[in-house]
Amino acid sequence: MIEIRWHGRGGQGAVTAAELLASAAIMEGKWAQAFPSFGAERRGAPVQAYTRIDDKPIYNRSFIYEPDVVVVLDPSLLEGAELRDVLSGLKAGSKLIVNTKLSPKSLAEKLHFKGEVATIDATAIALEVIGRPIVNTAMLGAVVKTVGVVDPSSVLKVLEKRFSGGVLKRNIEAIKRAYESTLQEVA
Amino acid sequence: MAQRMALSTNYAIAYAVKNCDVDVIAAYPITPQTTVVERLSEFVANGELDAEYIPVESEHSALSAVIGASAAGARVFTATASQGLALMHEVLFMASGMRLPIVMSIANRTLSMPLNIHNDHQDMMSSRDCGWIQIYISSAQEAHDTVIQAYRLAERLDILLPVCVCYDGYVLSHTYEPVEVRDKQKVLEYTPRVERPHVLDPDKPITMGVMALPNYTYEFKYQVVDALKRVPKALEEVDAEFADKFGVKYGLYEEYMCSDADVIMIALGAIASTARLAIDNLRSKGFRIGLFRPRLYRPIPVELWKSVLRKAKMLAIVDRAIAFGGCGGPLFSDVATMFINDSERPLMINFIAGIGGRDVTVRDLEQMGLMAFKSLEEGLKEQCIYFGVRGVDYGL
Amino acid sequence: MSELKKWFELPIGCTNIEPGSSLNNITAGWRVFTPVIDEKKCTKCYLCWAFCPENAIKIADDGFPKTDYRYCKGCGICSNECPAKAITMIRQEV
Amino acid sequence: MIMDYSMSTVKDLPREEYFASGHRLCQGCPEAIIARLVTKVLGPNLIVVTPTGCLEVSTSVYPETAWKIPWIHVAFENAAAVASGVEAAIRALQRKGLKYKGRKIHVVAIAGDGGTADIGLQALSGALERGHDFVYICMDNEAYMNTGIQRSGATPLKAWTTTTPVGSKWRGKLQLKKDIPAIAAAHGIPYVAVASISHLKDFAYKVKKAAEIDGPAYIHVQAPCPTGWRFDSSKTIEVARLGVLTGMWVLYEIERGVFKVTVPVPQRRPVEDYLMLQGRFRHLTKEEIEEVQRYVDEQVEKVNKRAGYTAIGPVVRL
Repeated sequence: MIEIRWHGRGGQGAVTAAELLASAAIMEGKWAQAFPSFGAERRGAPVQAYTRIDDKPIYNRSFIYEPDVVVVLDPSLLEGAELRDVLSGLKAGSKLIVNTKLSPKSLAEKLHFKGEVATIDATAIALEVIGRPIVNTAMLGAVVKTVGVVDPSSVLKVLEKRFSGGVLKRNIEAIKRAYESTLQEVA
Repeated sequence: MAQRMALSTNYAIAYAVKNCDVDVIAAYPITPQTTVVERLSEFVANGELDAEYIPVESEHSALSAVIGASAAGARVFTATASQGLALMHEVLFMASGMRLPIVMSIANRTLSMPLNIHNDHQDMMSSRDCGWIQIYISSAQEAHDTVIQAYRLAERLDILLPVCVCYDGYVLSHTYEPVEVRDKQKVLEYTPRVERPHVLDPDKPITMGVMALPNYTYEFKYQVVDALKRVPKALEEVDAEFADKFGVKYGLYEEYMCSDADVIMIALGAIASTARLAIDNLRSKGFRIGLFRPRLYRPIPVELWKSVLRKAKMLAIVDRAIAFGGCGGPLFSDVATMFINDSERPLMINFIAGIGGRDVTVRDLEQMGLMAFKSLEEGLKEQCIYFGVRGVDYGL
Repeated sequence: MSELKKWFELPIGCTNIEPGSSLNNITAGWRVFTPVIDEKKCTKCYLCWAFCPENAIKIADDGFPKTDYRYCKGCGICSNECPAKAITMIRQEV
Repeated sequence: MIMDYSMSTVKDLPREEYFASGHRLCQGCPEAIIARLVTKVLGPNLIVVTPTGCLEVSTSVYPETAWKIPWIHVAFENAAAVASGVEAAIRALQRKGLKYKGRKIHVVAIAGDGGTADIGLQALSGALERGHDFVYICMDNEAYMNTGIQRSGATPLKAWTTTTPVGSKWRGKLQLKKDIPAIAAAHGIPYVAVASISHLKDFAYKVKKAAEIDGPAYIHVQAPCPTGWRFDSSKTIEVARLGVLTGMWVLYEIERGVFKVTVPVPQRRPVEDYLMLQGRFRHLTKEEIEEVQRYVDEQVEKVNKRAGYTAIGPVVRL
C-alpha cells in the first residue's frame, strides 16, 4: 500500500490529480482510492487530496496521516501554517515532491527535511505548454516518475478517456516534460 | 460489457440508475449528494439515458414529484442528504404508505446546527422508522450493485416499498475507487419492468392516497409492517439472483471474525470498512474480536443478527449519530432491544463516534475495542461513550 | 365493527379501487329542507343540474330534471338559482 | 370527448359525471361544483392531483371515493410537485412506448387557496417555471376552511376568520389579499385565468382552453364557502355572482401575455351588496365598507386600463 497526500490550492486541480493517479492504478487492475478533504474552502484556499494504491482491496476509509508521499502543487504552501500541514506526519522514507524552481538539495536544506526530495518547475511547464498555471498534470508526471507506482502509459490512457483534442495534447505534453525534467535526491 | 472504472460512490450510483433505465428523476442539489444527479442530468442531456429530469425547487418537491411519477407507473429515482432528507421527512411516510417502489440514494451527512456538510448518520437515523427499506453500504461497488438490487427488491409485487441506499457523505460519496459497472442489458434482465397493480390509469381509475379514519388507518399501516416482514427473505433472494447474474453476493450483513469473538464490534457503512483493520490489529495482539456490519438496517432481520451476536460476551456498538436524550445511539438501542428478553445476553457498550465528519481512524477503533475488553474485565463504567469529544474523560 | 375489512382485505398502498364508491354513502340524512320541482314551471334550462354540488339532479328521459333524494343534502342552490322559480324548498316533518 | 368551445348554454355541458354523489362536502359547497365541472369538461382521460384540504378529505374517506377518474393526494404543500411527477412520467412512458399510448392525458391539480397561495406556493412556482404541461386550478375560498376558517394569504381585507377576529384592536384581516393569478402570470406561463362558478360557461371554456394549451396553465376560481363566509348554503352561486357584479372578482384571462376580460360588467353593483350577504363582513361599518369600495374602484381602474376599455363599468346604485 502506498499513501499519497496532495497539497494544492482550490482550483489548481489537486483533487483531479489524486483521482487521475488512482484511475491509472485502477486501469492497471490495482485497487485504489482517491478522495478530497473538503472544508468550506473556495478557490484559492489550501486544499488536500489523498490517493491510496494497493494490490488488494483497501478497507481503510480514514484520512492519510502518515503519507508515504507528499506532493505540493504550489510553492507558496511551503510557508507558515501551510508548511506545517505539508510536513505533518512525514516519516522515515517519506518522499516529498514539490513544484519549485529549487533543486531537491536546496529545497531540503531550506525545509530542514531529511529524506527523498523531488523537485520540478511545474509552473514553468504549465505556463509554457498549457498556457495557464494549471500544474496538476505536470505534477502527476513528476509523481509517476519518482514514485513509480503506475506505468506512465496508464496515466496517458486515463487522460485520453478524460480529455480530447488540444487539451489532451497539451496535458500529455506537460506530463512528458515533467517526467523528463523531474530531479530527485536523497537529502 | 461490464467495465471496471474509477468512480466515486456518487458516480457509481449514477451509472447504476442509468443502467436501470429509470424514467423520471427529480432532485435538488445538496452537498454531498449533488454529483449523483449532476451526472444523471449529463446522461439525460447527452441522450445516454431516456428519462425526464425534473429540476425541482426543493427536496420536499423532489420526493413529491417522484411519488407522482411512480404513482403514474414510472421507474423513478431521487437522491438527497442531510437537511434535504429532513425536509422530505413527512413525504417519506407517504411514499411507503402508498407502497411506491421509489429508490433514493442518501449521502449521509449530519444535521444542523451547527451547519456542517460532513458525514454522520444523523440524517437517516432521524428518519429510520418511516417504512422505507434502508440499506447501508460500505464501498462504491456495493453502492452501484445495491441500487440495481434496490429496484429489483422495491418492485417485487410482494414488497412494493421504497428503498434508500445510504452511504457516508464524502467518505464514500466523493472517494474514487474501482467499480465494475454492470452491463446495462444484464441489469435490465435482472430487474425487468413490472406491471404494478395500483397506478394512475384512466382505463382503471383508482383513488390514491386516501383519507382514513381511526377505523381503517391502523390496518393500512399494518400492511407496511407486513410487507417489511417479507423484506429480509426477499433481499436474500434478490441478492442470490444478483450473484447468479453478476457473481457478487452481499448478504443481509457482513461478519468478520465473529465466530470465536469475545467482543463483536457493530458498525454501519464506512466505519465498518475501516474497522476491519482495527480487528486485524487487535487480533494480532491476541484479542478475540470480530466485526458485524449490518447491510439491511430497516427492517432489521432480528433473528439473523442475534444468531451472530449472541455468541459474544460484549457488543461494542459504534453509532455515527446521537439520539439526544435517549438511552444511547440508535443502533445501540436497536441491538439492546433485540436481546431484552433473553436471560443470557452479551453486555453492550455504545460508542458515539465520527460526528460531523470527525475522522474515525483505525487507531480510534482499536481503542474502542480495547475499551470494550476493559469493560468486559472490570465491569461497565459507562454504557454510552461519546468517543473523542474533547473535554470528556471516561477513565477507560 | 364486524363488517370492517381486515388488513389483508384492503387494497394496498392507501388506495381505493372502487371509483365512485361514495355512492354507498347516502347523504339524505343531511337534509332539512327538500327541493320540489314544479314541472309546470320548469323551462328545462338545467341550471339546477349544473349547479348541484351533490350531482343529485338527473335529467330524466322526459327532459325534466329530477332530484335524487338519496344524495340531496338540501342546500337549496337549485331553488335559489332557478330562473323560473320552479323549485320550492319544503320542510319535511317527521 | 372534450366539449366544444362554442357551447351556448350550460345545457351543452357533457352529461357524463366523474365526480360521484355521496361525498362529504358541506351543503352548498362550491368545491363540489368545481370538481364536477372540471372532471366533466376534461374526463375521462384525466388525472387529478389534490392536496390536503376540504375537497380531499371529503371525497376520499376510505372505503369510499367520489372520484371516477384516477386521482391522487399526497400532502398539503406539494400538489404542483406531484402533478409535475405525474406529467413527467406520462411523457417518459409515452416516449418509451410503455404506457398511456397514443392519447392525451390531462393532468390537473385542484387545490385550495392555502395549498396554493401559502404552503404550496413554492411547489407551484417551481412547477410553473419548469413548464410542465398541466393545469393548476385554485379554488379560492379565502381561508383555511378544512381546519376551521383560519386566515390565509388569500383572505381579503377586513374579513373575519378565526385567526383574524374582530376585536377592539383588530377589525378582521388587516392585510390585503395576495394576488395569486398575478404571481402565476409573472412566470410567463401561456395561460392564466380567473373564473367563477356563477359563470359556468366561462369557467368551462377556460378549463378546456387551459388543458389544450401546451405548457402550464393556471385557473383561479372563486369558491364562496357557506360555512366560512357565513351565508346560507343556498346562496353559494348568488354570492359568487355578486362577486363578479360588484367588480370584486373580475373574470379575465391572460393568454400568452394578452389580457382580456372575458365577462365584462357594464354596470357595477356596490360592494356592499356582496359584503352584506356574508357574516364574515357583518362587522363592517359604513366607513369601512366605503374603504373597501374605494379599494375595489382602484382595482377596477387598473383592470380597465389593462383591458384598454371600460370592461368593468361604474357603480350604479339601484
